[in-house]
Amino acid sequence: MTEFPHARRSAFQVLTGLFSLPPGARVGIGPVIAAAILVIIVLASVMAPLYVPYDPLAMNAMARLKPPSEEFLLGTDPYGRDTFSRVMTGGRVSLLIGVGAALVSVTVGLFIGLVAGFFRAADSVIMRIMDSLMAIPAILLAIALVALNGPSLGSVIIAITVPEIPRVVRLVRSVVLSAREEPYVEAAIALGSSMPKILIQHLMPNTLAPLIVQGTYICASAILIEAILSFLGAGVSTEIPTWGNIMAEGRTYFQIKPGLIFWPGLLLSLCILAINLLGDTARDLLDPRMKKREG
Amino acid sequence: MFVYILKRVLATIPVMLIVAIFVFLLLRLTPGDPAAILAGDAATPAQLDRIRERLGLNDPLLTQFFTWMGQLARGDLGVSLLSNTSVAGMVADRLGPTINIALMTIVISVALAVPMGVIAAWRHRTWVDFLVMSFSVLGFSVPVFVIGYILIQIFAIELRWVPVQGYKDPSEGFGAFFSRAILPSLTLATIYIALIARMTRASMLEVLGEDYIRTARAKGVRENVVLFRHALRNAAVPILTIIGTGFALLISGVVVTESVFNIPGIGRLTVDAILARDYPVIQAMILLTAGIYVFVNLLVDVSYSLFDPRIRY
Amino acid sequence: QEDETTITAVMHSGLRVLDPVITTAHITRNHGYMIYDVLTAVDADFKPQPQMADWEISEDNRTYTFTLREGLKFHDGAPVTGADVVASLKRWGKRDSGGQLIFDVTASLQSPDDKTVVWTLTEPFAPLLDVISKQSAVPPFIMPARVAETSADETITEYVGSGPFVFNEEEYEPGVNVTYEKFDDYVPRDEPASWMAGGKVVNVDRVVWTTMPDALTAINALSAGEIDYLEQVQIDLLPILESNPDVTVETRDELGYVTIGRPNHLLPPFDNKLIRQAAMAALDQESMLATMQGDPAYYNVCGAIFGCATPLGNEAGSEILTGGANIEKAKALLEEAGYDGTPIVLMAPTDVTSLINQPVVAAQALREAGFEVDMQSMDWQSLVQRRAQQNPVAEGGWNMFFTNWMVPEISDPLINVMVNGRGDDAWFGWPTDPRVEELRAAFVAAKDDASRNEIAVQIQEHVMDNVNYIMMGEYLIPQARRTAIRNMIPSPVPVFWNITKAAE
Amino acid sequence: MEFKSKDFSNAPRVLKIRKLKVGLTGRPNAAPVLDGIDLDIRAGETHCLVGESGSGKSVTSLAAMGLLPKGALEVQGGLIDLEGFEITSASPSQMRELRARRIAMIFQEPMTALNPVIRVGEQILEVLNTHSDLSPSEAKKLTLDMMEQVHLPDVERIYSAFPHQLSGGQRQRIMIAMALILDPDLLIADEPTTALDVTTQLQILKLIAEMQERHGTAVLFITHDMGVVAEIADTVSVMQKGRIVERAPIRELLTDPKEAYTRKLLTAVPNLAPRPARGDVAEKDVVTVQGLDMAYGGGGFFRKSDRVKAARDVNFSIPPGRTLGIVGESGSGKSTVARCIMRLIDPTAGKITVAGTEIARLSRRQLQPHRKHLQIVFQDPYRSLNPRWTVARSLCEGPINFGTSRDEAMTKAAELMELVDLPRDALDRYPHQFSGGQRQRIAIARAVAMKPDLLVADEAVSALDVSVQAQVLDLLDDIQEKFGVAMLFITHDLRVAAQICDDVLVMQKGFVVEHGPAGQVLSTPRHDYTRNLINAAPGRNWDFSNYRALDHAPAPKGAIA
Ligand SMILES: Nc1ncnc2c1ncn2[C@@H]1O[C@H](COP(=O)(O)OP(=O)(O)OP(=O)(O)O)[C@@H](O)[C@H]1O
Ligand SMILES: Nc1ncnc2c1ncn2[C@@H]1O[C@H](COP(=O)(O)OP(=O)(O)OP(=O)(O)O)[C@@H](O)[C@H]1O
Ligand SMILES: [Mg+2]
Ligand SMILES: [Mg+2]
Ligand code: NI
Repeated sequence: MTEFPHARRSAFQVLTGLFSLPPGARVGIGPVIAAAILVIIVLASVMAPLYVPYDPLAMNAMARLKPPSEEFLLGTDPYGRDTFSRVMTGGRVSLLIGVGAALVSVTVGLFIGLVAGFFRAADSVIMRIMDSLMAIPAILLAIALVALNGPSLGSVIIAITVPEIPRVVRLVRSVVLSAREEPYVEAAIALGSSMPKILIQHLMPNTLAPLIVQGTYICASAILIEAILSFLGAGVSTEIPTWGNIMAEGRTYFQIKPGLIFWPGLLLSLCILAINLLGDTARDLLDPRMKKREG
Repeated sequence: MFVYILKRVLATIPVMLIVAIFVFLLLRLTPGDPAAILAGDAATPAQLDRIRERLGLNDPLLTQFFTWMGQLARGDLGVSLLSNTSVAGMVADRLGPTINIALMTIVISVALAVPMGVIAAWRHRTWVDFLVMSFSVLGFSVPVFVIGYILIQIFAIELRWVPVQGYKDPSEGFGAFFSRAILPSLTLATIYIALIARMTRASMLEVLGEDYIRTARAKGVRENVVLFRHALRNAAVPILTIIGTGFALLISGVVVTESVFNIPGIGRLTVDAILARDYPVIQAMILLTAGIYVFVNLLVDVSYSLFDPRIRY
Repeated sequence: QEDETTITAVMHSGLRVLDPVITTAHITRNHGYMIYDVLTAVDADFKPQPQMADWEISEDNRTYTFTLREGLKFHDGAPVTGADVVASLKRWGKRDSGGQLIFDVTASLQSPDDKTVVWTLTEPFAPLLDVISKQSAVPPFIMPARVAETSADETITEYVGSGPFVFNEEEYEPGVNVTYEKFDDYVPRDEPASWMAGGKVVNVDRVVWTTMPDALTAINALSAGEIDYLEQVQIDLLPILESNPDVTVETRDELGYVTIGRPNHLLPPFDNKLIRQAAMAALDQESMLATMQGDPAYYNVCGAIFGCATPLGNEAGSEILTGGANIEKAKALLEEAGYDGTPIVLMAPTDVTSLINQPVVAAQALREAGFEVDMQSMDWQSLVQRRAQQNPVAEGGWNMFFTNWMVPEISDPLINVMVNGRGDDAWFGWPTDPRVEELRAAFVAAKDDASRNEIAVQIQEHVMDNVNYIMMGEYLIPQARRTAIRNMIPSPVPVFWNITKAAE
Repeated sequence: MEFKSKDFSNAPRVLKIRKLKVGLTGRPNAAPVLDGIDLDIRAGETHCLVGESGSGKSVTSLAAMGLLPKGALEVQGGLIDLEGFEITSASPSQMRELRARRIAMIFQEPMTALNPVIRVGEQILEVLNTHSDLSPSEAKKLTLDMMEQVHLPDVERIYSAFPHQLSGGQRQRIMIAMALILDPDLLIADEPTTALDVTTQLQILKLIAEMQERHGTAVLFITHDMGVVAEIADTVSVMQKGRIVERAPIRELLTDPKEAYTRKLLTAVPNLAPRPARGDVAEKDVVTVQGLDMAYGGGGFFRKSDRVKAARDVNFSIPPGRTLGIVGESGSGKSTVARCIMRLIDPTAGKITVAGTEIARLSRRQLQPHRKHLQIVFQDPYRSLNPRWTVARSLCEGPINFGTSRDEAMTKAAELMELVDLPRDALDRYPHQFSGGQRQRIAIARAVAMKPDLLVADEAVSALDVSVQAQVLDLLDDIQEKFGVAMLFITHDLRVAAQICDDVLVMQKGFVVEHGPAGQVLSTPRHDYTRNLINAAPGRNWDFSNYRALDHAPAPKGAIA
């Protein structure tokens, strides 16, 4: 009758906890719209190659900076490339950067954070290194990292990730440190569970909810930082369209061809808006204090 | 208290040392040749090599590192490879604009964001809350340079209220300073306001659920007293923290705003130096910004005790 | 103080290096023309003219005697003497490629008295005056002897010249602002100004150079009257300025620039002449220039490696470049050469606006012709370091990059570094090309313009065949000024003498 | 036992609540939280509101203050009349006027109820500033005066102290001063002494009575402690599930309860009379503690001086099947001793022998095999189970650690559920799906699953309602019977100690001040501190479960009151 409950099950519980509301909590229409927008943008970006009218890289010197028309839905850029095709395909890479940065920094940060929270000896060394990383301005670090590796997709993701990791580490570590004090952890010690087991089975799940929230913010800010890196000339190469470098390339045309900034900007902002809003909602729902007050 | 501050200051030494090592290694591993930019496009490889030799760039890495650390220990930031001027002097010239703009940004942000967050928390789940939160999410969603362009377009080009660009020191008249600093500050403040308002709201929401708020209401105290006297001070620590850590964001933003508004500050100096591989300048600048960040956060930590008497050092 | 006139000019780049001899950076050269003077200078007809000095040439064409004119003074008040001139020329001779050639044949360079400099050669060097009068890349600026004694590999630390403006060291912010003040004791020549020659009459009190990292901001600042002068305007942005009556847009430098592609002659596949030719055939000037500039008024399809509007300029054998892309021919050449698909590592800078487009356009064209292209983006600094690498591609080498030159910098075979064919001593790309060296030697030895022109045509034909580099055409960069700024003399170097500023 | 017996029928009515219905905001069809409450309080009367946790006592008081949590609860019917003023329809500003002047409130947690960042004097002063036009010096004088009245020492100093610098009792005095400074007609006290230890509780109760005497205030006193009720109430209302099920004068309620629910409530209250001692056991002691010392802090370089000596030279031993109780006021070091024995913290000095092994100095790894001999049950049933784990997983964790197979552990878990009287299918559920009492049973089952020789219960029933508490205590008794486990039972409640312990150890400031058989320690205490503790226990002479006075009331002589 009863099957043994596996760890997978409890992680699943947390995830569903994201979407099932605690009693008394009300989620407005906002997050629902946000989720819808995000799904549409993601789908539209992922499937872009299937429907965009032009090769986003195909240049046409004779059709530079054309205004929107039937031929070029949103006009063309200074290379005569079709803005619509570029913006839609650019979303794929921007989203990839966002998701990639979020995943990498959360995974790496989780690992380091658990180690720091667990091994008292490693803690102070790790945290000094993390403090140092935090102290170096993220943008400058990113520019230097991109200069080091060349502006490939991977190095942009790494450049965005590295400054985010300390924040994740701090988060994980603080969750671990406070969860350590919970009586159920002490009970587990009394039950003879080994430290790694306690760490992974009891403590790690606690970090999941805040990490999901943090992940959404990292995802959003990664997309933005990519744009800023492009603005400063240290972004992904122009051969790979992203919202960021489309905007950066179009920025000098802000007054004569605002569309070059407007359209990628609009999608980017909508996307970040939606991700942030979902992150906020997740936080409201996952925050145990909020739950207590409402339930 | 004094002992605490001393300990904190001492604790920054390893942090700064790690920053120094990290930055040094990162830079020297990065491709790029300051000699090439110094000599220009038509220089021949042999000429480049002679210049590299003279600049000490052909020395082993460890030698370069210890030379640099030795200089640092003597308080010498070195000389720019390109302009041959002292880095300390360059930094001194460039620090003023950035600091002034940053201060103005913080003043604007705190003055706007804290009340916004307080009211949003007070009117939790009403349209006011929605408005504040929408703004703060929006502030996170638009790239800084776009905000800058939009502000220029509206206030400098259409309305002609303020100059498009430039910087004047407050010593040349506050009006001249203010009219040029206001747009960059607003640009920078957008994201900062978003951050602080959001944190204020969250912190206030938490505090407003506390028992002593109920006590204050049970005493018949007016709502604004409840909010600003009883709640805000208790909510202050996380707000201060975010102001401190958000400072890093500010520095990142500065890099962009200084470009858009043509402000001769340290952000631009650093980016230019990175792109030109002017090692002494980059090293000094990153150490300096890291130092400022550490210092600001030290100030924030120490100031906790002003707001919360339970925190004693 | 009240009616002091100041010109605020936004220059194309920030001034960081103050030594005009050590670097070829244009902004530093421009700075040199502000505070230093030159012995002789070229006028609008490319003719050397006296500036600080008159000259006499001996019968045997081996002795040049320069006589300094009256009233020349350094900014510190000391008079300019022959010793200063000798020291300055010697230092310059160590850095400048043309100067090196002259010093190779120099017997002595002396100053018998304060006003005279005698330059004795071991054999005649016909273009001597052209070389010392050139306005780019490194003109022989005259500095005080104590400054000129600085090693040629070290930057100078004292900025005293005898030119029409005084450098204000106090207000100098490297990379951001430079301030120049009128040098009241400067005595201009009486002739009207023409390019670098003629009277340098200063009509304003101060000139401030600044940089604006953001092109749009600069345009807006000019429209709003916050600055007076914009050295370079991005063509696509001209419409913003056109409707403004207070702003005048014009082309000051009618010679303009060239953009070129440089293959690496050391590495496969571009060590193969046929494959270089295939690349040249695949590329098309018109589409590259159109992508860069947009408006045809600002570019010029031109196959002349010495520039189309220069005395030596000729377009022999350049139809392959100017007549549109010939993909068929490129494919055929590749076929013939047996191209094995070795990828072309094309270096693409991300942070230099004027160089972003070329690799992108080229990559597309080369791919169309059947090349494998590996376009690698990097910042300009990474590029300049990498282009010095002679290693194979796998060890950090490269196959091709693009760069730009001002036309005067490529206008003859002595100045144009890309026609140097001395292998490892040549410019990046390192062609070993005995034929071109032969022709260059003949050029130096040539006695008259006619034979020089003849040799230039041969060099042109040879370069088109051997593909030492790929000339991608000429383009112009317009400048913009407040209409109140008047009397700017046309010139490849933005000079600030002669200019007047009316009250707005 | 003397009860209050004043008749209030002629006193003016201060508060009148009729048919009060409170429900969840925006969900009129959900079950109401308060369903038709009627309540009258007259001037000078002390009206006690008792009932199980969650029955609606606090909500009733908040409704009277007009402080129902916005957006969560709302008045859905009925009226609340404060001396002729209708509260349910008052505007926020009218309500603000009423508060502190006419109706004031004291809350349970004195630490959290005071603003931690404002000086306590100013917090009192604020009431005057809000509601009167006194000059600053007058207001301050009045404040200091009031602080004197609540018997605060050294008022000038305390005036400018922050809450965290005061003891719990002092903080609660500040709350009382704050509530009474404007001489309100009605004082609502919501469990004002629950968080305090017995001696302080007694002082506070006396203080409230004194203030009531002096000002003629009506008091609505909320508590779940029947002893307190017996001590102070004039009238008692018993609440259950949002209704008032019985209301009677105190003597009548305690001697002749009408409602079954009231009876149940009273029966569950343990007596202060010690249980009959169990026969001696011949077996060897399960646990022996010798010279245990524990000092906290002192780890850092700078803080050698601020070490807290939480336990000093503690000695005891427990034979199998017997229970040793540790009692003492808060902070006396009870938990410290328990955590040392469990080796959750490392003792500074001393020996701990469990089942023949000396464990005080073992390393983590060496200790592991001995863990199964010792188990612990914590106070907070909400935090002692991992909220993300099913009950089954929690129950299996220990046995699996010691090599039991999964299936076997599951079978055992099912049996354990039966043992602690929970349905088998509860195994698949998560902790939040259980009540506090049920969770505590699960925690006990988890500990018992290890078949320990020693079970440590640190305040294991303190967070529970009296009725639930009785059930859990019964369960522990059963288990001890069945498995013969030795038990270390920590509590601050002497009644509980009396009911369950064979021996009692009294701690004060880390020292053991008295140690002996329960009967002896509780009826003839030798140490002053023990005597004080016993004397301070409210309603100690009343045998609640039998509705009569105690026969052998513990009446220590020489006690101070
Ligand atoms: N903010 C709220 N939102 C929704 N329901 C609430 C809220 N506060 C209390 N309740 C519900 O009202 C009921 C009565 O709660 P109340 O706090 O009055 O109980 P109590 O008798 O004071 O219990 P205790 O003795 O534990 O203090 C409970 O069922 C509780 O769940
Ligand atoms: N982790 C700790 N660090 C420093 N001091 C501590 C720590 N835990 C407890 N103390 C101090 O040790 C003393 C004894 O605390 P302990 O928790 O043992 O008391 P207790 O008798 O269990 O009290 P309570 O009845 O409130 O649970 C107290 O003064 C307390 O402040
Ligand atoms: Mg309650
Ligand atoms: Mg305890
Ligand atoms: Ni089952």
